[in-house]
Amino acid sequence: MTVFVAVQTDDFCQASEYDELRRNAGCGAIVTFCGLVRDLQSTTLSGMTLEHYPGMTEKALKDIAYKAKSRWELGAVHIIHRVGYLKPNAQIVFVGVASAHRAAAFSACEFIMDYLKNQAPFWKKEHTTEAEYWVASKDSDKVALARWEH
Amino acid sequence: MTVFVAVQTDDFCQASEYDELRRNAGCGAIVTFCGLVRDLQSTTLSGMTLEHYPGMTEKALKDIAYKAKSRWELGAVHIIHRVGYLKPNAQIVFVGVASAHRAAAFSACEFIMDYLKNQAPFWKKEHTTEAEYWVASKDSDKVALARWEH
Amino acid sequence: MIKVLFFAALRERLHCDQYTAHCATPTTVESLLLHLQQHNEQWQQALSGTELLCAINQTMVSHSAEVVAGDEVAFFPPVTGG
Amino acid sequence: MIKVLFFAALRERLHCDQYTAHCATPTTVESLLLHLQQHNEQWQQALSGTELLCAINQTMVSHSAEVVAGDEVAFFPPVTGG
Repeated sequence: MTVFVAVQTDDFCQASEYDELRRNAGCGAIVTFCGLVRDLQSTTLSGMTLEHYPGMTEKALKDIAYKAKSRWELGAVHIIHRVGYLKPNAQIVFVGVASAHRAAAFSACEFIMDYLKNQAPFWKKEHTTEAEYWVASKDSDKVALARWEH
Repeated sequence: MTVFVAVQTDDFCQASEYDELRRNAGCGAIVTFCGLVRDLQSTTLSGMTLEHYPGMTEKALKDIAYKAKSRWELGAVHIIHRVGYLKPNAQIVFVGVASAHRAAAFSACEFIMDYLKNQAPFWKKEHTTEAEYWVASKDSDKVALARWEH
Repeated sequence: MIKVLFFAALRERLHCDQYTAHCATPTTVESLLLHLQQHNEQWQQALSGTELLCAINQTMVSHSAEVVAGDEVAFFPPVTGG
Repeated sequence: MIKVLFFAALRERLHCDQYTAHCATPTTVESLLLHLQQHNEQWQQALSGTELLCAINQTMVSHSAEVVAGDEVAFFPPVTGG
């Protein structure tokens, strides 16, 4: 299985990742997830800073990819996560999975996002016109992770 | 919610669909599925013909999109299905979902594919170097659909 | 008058895309199938499969559904798109 | 000698990115935390939260994990990436 992991300040190109994933022979199902910076709580979000633990983030993302590989038959997994300052509408994260089976591709992609949300050392600080604050972790992310632990 | 449905002989551009889905304000999660022509059973697949029931296919895909909308909070759903003669590695189907919530985007995208596989009037005929045959429906697709019926 | 459509493997077995049925209406999908089966032995066999799906006016229905004059009724094997 | 790293909200509360702890080894994450809490009252408070996560040499561990000399030990709040 091909595993590609990147942690970067630069934007990524969803189309290039998809084109790479398409090249995996025998994989007729490709599922992608993209997360974007959105203003959900206020109407004043001016941006977001993504802090991370350099070195550990890459390691954590690779671990998660191989954990998915051990559960499903996968041809390729790509994970890209951006760090640094991001404006509203910017892309934050890409997860793409290629598999011979649609159910495996869907499950693995969601599994990777659920693990990433709970175990990869990234932290978001939101900036509004009035203040800046660290985003609180969500119980719903813990619940999402717990579904896979059986 | 934006619903876009197309049944066409022409290829589609995954990147354009993704860019459209990104434009939905408030939707920070985008999940896409692409299905490709693959040679899974033999090594002699020369191509595939997708037959459909014109008129009903568009209607069925729209029905499925609105069914997903009634279950999850979604910003946009795009479904494109190709018909006619397709070569190995060609794109067959695209399903893209934009939502404020990652779990909703994943569930809705998989739900749409499971319904499409069971209820949209498309039929595949595979062409190998020796013969041509209609693809048999899979029990696993019925099982996948049954999961949602509660 | 009922417009009847056939698709995919069924269309090939019957050597027919479209057929106009002149049977008494209202009727049911089941009765319409029995009517069509009388056409010849090949139709009799091809149209008696348990896996045959049916749509009336482009909406999937069960074989007990009612068919009225002017309806478009389609028969086809289990779908395999996606 | 243990290299200790702090991230995100914890880093800001401690006004410290990185700290070199000179405590007896081998030790445990729990004991290391007690050692660090002695630094001052602010550290005492910030490092006694129950939600504090820990990684040794870039792998997540529980607070009962062993720490040996030369380890890189990181403390941070629950992660919020993705």
